Amino acid sequence: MSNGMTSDTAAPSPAGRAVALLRDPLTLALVAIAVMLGLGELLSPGFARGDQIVRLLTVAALLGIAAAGQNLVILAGGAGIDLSIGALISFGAVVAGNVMNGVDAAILPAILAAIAVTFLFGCVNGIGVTLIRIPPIVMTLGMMAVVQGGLVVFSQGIPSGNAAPALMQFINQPALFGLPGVLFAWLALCLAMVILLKRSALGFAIYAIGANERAAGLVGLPVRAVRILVFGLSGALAGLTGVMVIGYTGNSFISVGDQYMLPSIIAVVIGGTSLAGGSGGYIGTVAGAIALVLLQSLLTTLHLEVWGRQFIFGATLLVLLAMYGRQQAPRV
Amino acid sequence: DTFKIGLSNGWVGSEWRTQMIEEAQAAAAAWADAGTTVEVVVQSANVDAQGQIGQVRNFVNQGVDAIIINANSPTAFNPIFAQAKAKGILVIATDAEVSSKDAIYVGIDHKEWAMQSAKWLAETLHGKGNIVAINGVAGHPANEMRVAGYKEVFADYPDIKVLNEANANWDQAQGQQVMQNLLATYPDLQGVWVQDGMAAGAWRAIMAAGKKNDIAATGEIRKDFMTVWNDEGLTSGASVNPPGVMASALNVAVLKLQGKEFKDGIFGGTYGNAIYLPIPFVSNENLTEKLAEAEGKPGYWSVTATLSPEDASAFFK
Amino acid sequence: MKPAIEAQDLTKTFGAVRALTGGRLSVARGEIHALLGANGCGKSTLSKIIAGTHAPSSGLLSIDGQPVSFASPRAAEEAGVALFYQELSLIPQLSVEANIFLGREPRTATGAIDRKLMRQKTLALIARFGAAIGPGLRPEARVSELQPGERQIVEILKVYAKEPRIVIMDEATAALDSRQVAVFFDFLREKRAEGLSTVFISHRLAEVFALCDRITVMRNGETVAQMPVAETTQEEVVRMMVGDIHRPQKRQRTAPLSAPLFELDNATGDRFHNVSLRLAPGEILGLGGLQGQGQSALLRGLFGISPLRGGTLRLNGSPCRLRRPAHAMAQGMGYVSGDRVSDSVLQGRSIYENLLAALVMRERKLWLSPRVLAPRLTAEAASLKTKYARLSDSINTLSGGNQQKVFIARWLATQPRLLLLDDPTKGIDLGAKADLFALIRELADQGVGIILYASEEAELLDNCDRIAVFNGGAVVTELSGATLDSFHLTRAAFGET
Amino acid sequence: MRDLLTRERPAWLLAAATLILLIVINGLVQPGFFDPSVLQSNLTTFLPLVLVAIGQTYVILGGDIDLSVGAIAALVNVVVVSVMAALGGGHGAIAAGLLAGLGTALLCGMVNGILIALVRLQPMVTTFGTGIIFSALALWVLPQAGLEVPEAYWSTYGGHVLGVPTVLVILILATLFVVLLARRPFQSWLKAVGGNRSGAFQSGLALNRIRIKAFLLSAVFAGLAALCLTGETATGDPLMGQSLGMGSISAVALGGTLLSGGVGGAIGSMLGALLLGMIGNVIYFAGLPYEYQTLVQGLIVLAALAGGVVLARR
Ligand SMILES: Nc1ncnc2c1ncn2[C@@H]1O[C@H](COP(=O)(O)OP(=O)(O)OP(=O)(O)O)[C@@H](O)[C@H]1O
Ligand SMILES: Nc1ncnc2c1ncn2[C@@H]1O[C@H](COP(=O)(O)OP(=O)(O)OP(=O)(O)O)[C@@H](O)[C@H]1O
Ligand SMILES: [Mg+2]
Ligand SMILES: [Mg+2]
Repeated sequence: MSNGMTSDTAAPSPAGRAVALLRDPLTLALVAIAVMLGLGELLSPGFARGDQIVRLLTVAALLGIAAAGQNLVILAGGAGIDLSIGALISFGAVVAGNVMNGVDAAILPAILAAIAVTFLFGCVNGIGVTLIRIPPIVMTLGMMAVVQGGLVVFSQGIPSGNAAPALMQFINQPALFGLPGVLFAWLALCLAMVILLKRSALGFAIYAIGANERAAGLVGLPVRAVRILVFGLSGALAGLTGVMVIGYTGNSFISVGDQYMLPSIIAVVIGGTSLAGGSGGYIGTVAGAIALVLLQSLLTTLHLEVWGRQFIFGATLLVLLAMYGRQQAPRV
Repeated sequence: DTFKIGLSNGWVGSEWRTQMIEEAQAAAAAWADAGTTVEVVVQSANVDAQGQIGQVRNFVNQGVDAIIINANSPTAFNPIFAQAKAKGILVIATDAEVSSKDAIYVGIDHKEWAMQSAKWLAETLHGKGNIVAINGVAGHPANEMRVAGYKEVFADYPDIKVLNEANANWDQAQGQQVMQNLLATYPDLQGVWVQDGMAAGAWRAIMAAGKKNDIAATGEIRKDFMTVWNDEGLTSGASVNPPGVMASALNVAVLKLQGKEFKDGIFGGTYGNAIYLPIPFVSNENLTEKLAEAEGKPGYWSVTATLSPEDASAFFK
Repeated sequence: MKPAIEAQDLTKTFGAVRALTGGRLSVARGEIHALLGANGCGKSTLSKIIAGTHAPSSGLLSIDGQPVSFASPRAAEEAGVALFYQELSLIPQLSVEANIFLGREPRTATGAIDRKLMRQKTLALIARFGAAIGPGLRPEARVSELQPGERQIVEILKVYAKEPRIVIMDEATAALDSRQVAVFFDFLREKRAEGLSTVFISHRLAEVFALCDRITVMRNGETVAQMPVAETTQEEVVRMMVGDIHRPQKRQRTAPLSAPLFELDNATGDRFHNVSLRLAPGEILGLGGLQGQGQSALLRGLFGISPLRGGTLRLNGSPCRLRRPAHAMAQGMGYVSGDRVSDSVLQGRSIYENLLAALVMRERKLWLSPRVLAPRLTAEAASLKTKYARLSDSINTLSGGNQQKVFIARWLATQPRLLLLDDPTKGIDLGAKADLFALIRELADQGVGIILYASEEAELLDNCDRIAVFNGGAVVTELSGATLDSFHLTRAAFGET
Repeated sequence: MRDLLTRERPAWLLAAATLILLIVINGLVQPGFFDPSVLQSNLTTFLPLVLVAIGQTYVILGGDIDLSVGAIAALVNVVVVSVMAALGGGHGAIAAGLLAGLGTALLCGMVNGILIALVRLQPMVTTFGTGIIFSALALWVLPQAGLEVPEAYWSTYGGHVLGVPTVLVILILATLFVVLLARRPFQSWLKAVGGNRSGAFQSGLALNRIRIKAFLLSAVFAGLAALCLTGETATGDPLMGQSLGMGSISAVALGGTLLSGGVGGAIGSMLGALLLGMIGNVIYFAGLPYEYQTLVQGLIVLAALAGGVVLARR
């Protein structure tokens, strides 16, 4: 894709630090979130109410879990991107729905089954990208078609099965402090992602490979294995998202995951992870996911023509991108 | 006699479509009892209008006797249908109306479909209250006809206020999300007019907000939704767009291929080429009866209705 | 006569980094002018300002007496200025000829590229370098398929294809062998005779004194002196550049009589064949010869990057097969490449991470705690006198030389028993080089085995116990003791034994 | 042409070879495949993707990507149809409609190019964003499918020019354009910009102008595809062309162009687009049950890509 790098010259002076903070994607995303909440409350009172925010966070959690995998793939560079996430979410949802079929006791097996299958699909993506060297965008696009087709074959077009009551409760009903369980799960995932990326050897390898694949190989890092694993993890997280989605909607349908494909990329990018790989993190993606969901719901509640909503959505994306996602100028 | 009929479907995202194709295949097989072999070939994939034109071209090039299509666009097929007709191929659209004068439409009137449920909602609310509407894909013909339908009805009820209209693209999860947002912004809501494919999601949001007894909303004709509807005692009503429309179209097609002539003046609709099928309605009154019909069927099963060959022959001379 | 280049107090800041604080340069018409200084003193930055690639933060620049402010490299080119880029400006995917004429393609009447003319012109340019150019450098060859030395030559040809009046050669000889350097210098002298002005940047002082008319010395972003070559000495210049340095004495050492650490028999690989070598602990073995005779390929083969195809390798007496770098690392090997941009730098990551890289697999750490690791890494970086502000700063804030120190320190942290050095001082200044070789000797004295390939002859002669000289992918002879001198090395390099 | 014959041969040839194989198979399974009318009808189906893939190639060669081509096609389609309808449908109206359509495409390409080259936004996300905006504008111009195109327009498109099928004429002209452009320095410059952006800048190339031109080309070809779609469907539809974005990227990759930029050419992309179309055909005529159609199509595309990459590496 692009070989541009965001320039992040460290600035030791306090003034420089203030500038750096203002340019920090996370800060920007948080500011954008605050602005949208304020705007929403102003335009349609009730928008920023506590329980509404909790519901928005629930929706954001689904996107955020899916985007975690996307985040890893993008960080690992090599033009990494996973377009099969949407289809894998659908697949995970259908598999989970079939396995649990409304029975609480079968939730764990359903999760395991969904994750295992999607992990394998993800690994196939990784193998295609590393061993056969198909560009990720094409490999995962092809995988998307294969998974969608496989889903039609697997379910004969009629995905049966539905969510177990406990799972639906986990997603939709308050569990602790008025927050549904899924938010705690997301929090746990955030912690896991941050630890993985900041402290673990795998995280180090992901950044190193994203920054310079060749150099990473020369210091002995298992480049291919890591890349395959990262695609596998992306698949598994998509499968997990699928389980959550079926808990959210109650039953699965073939296209249930489609709406997550491009938003998962956008959440990562407006969260400050460079599509060139090697720089960024998950906290920004969390903020990006929240900002995106917030924007969508803000637009829903505005009394506008459809085209107007779409127009504002696209324009806001570009503005968010322009605020910090600019690439380096050739001449400095 | 042996007839070869092509079935074209441009979207595989819902069970309703699958049921539609399966019922059509079953109807074709049933003709064997009457001594007529009906061979069907199916093309079903996620394609845009242009991709679906490709499907039709393949049928034309292959030389089928008739094409039955659930078209992705009302107008984009005019030239290719003209070509098909020129080659003596019978073209019948179903589920989504097409403007071509070279095709006929056998299916429900989507405007009427929307008007029925809108009327039900208005009357359930005694002609008074705040409502919101949740629609499918903006710009999609079926969606636009439905929107026109409910607008016309609500215009007759001055005390019914449509506070907002949103699109959730015929996706349950989006329907649920949109409903959540609308519930948050409009605390004083009495009614929701929502299309099928999203209504179950919207109802889930309504139930999660603890408002299932305060709000009346349109529903779905899927068995699993009707079960919830019944168990939770919801106030709902649903116009039925039966998946059997394609089977009905197929039965009409076979009769036509057998050489029968349509009666005069049976075509109507916006484009003057439509045979509208009756639109059943599910409400709290007949819900138990419909659930009984669904006994033994899987959860995704939709209330259906098919025009039998005997019923269909009423359209012919 | 107006000077060809007159730069007055040019400054340049990148964000908070002050790369250039007082760049002054005055180059007369028809002279070869050396621009010298330690790593990171601002030579490349000054050059890029003159060539329109960077916009100066302040200062004045005149070309041929005319004040100019170039908006782009194109504008500088139109004023007759061309720059040889230290990191090269070639497009790997394009052919040699397309690169040389990029943006200035000869056209036919219809506006299409005149391929015939372009081919002719390219062949004429290549002919100028004649015998020094290998057969791989054909007009239609892709640059990505060329050897580093060949690429450097293409960049040189590209500069002259612009028919410039003023050229700046930013370390143009870094990857050239002695024969290529000789041809290149003849060429530069010829151009001088034609009235061309050349700015010559190099870390090889001998070259400078052999070639240049005047010298400008920079230090910490500032120009500190300018004088004719005839009026100064190498020692004086070095002192102006980096202050007093400790010049390494020639290594005096008798090979220890312990069991060999490393035994290689009949190794065959991508670009070498039947290579047999021995190395005892504490020994420094040099790989000599002209550029591109298989030395680097052998090192890459030994480290498992492009594994050996035949032959046997024994480490400490036990045979091993190294199929990838991780295997070699498990045997206590380390590998430092001279090509830092493509082989070493983790772009945009911190200095800390860049230092840490090799340790992760060497010690098979799953959990990386900065509190434990940072002090270790800081110590390694300090042993090479690496200059940086904070470990958390991006590696991109360091100059090339300091970056290279980081990449060497990265391997020192793994405490290797056998260190493979592939032209490790490419682009490193004299001070750093001295530090580095002092350290290498120290390691050797501690019993580490070292195999060193260096494109600069003196580096090998000063530091190695033995030198295996390569020609055409095979070892022609091994020099040691009395034969370890420039005469024998040069003779062997050309295949005579 | 020499470029094509030397280095790009493997990937390029594979697309061609696979295409020939599919044509042979199709000829076997589909009676009458080689009838001129059937060929013309197939070409009509494939042509829009072929055109979009040509434009996409230039953007990708330059190291960028354009996801907005589908939305551009939709917007051009509704603008063309609306203008023709508003002006009454005569020959003047047709000409005005075509001009308005191409003007719209140029504007869209300009917006993309400026945002990406001058404002320096990330191309993939930017064109996704502008794509949403172009779709919104298409919905604004024509909220739902409808309006008719003058018969002269679509019957010409579906018919013949000087005895040659119009679609074939368009294909030949497009090929001619591609071949001529490949001989000019512009294509080398694009490859340089995509292969090593800072090197290209240091070599004195005007990066911004070159990248913007690539986006203009991409948009114009999307616009031409829209004109074909308009001829094929004789109507306006704001939801048209949604599959063109991803389809064109697949076609470019199948045709042997590196998605990272710098290597490749538009002839390969044209073959790739034809290949994608033929795969759909063969699957249908091979009589596969419909449940398997999507799956098998995906598998064949993946296999073709994998094969192309493996061959190209030799
Ligand atoms: N793009 C940049 N961003 C930030 N700092 C830079 C940049 N380019 C150069 N620098 C810094 O500017 C200073 C001067 O660098 P420059 O490349 O001019 O040194 P040099 O004299 O050419 O060194 P060398 O001999 O290693 O090539 C260094 O400290 C370097 O880190
Ligand atoms: N692609 C090739 N095919 C065949 N012979 C080659 C090729 N590239 C180089 N050679 C030849 O092989 C011999 C060894 O060269 P090689 O470049 O491997 O040495 P090196 O020092 O290992 O390389 P480098 O300088 O790239 O690090 C040379 O005579 C060279 O001309
Ligand atoms: Mg330099
Ligand atoms: Mg070498």
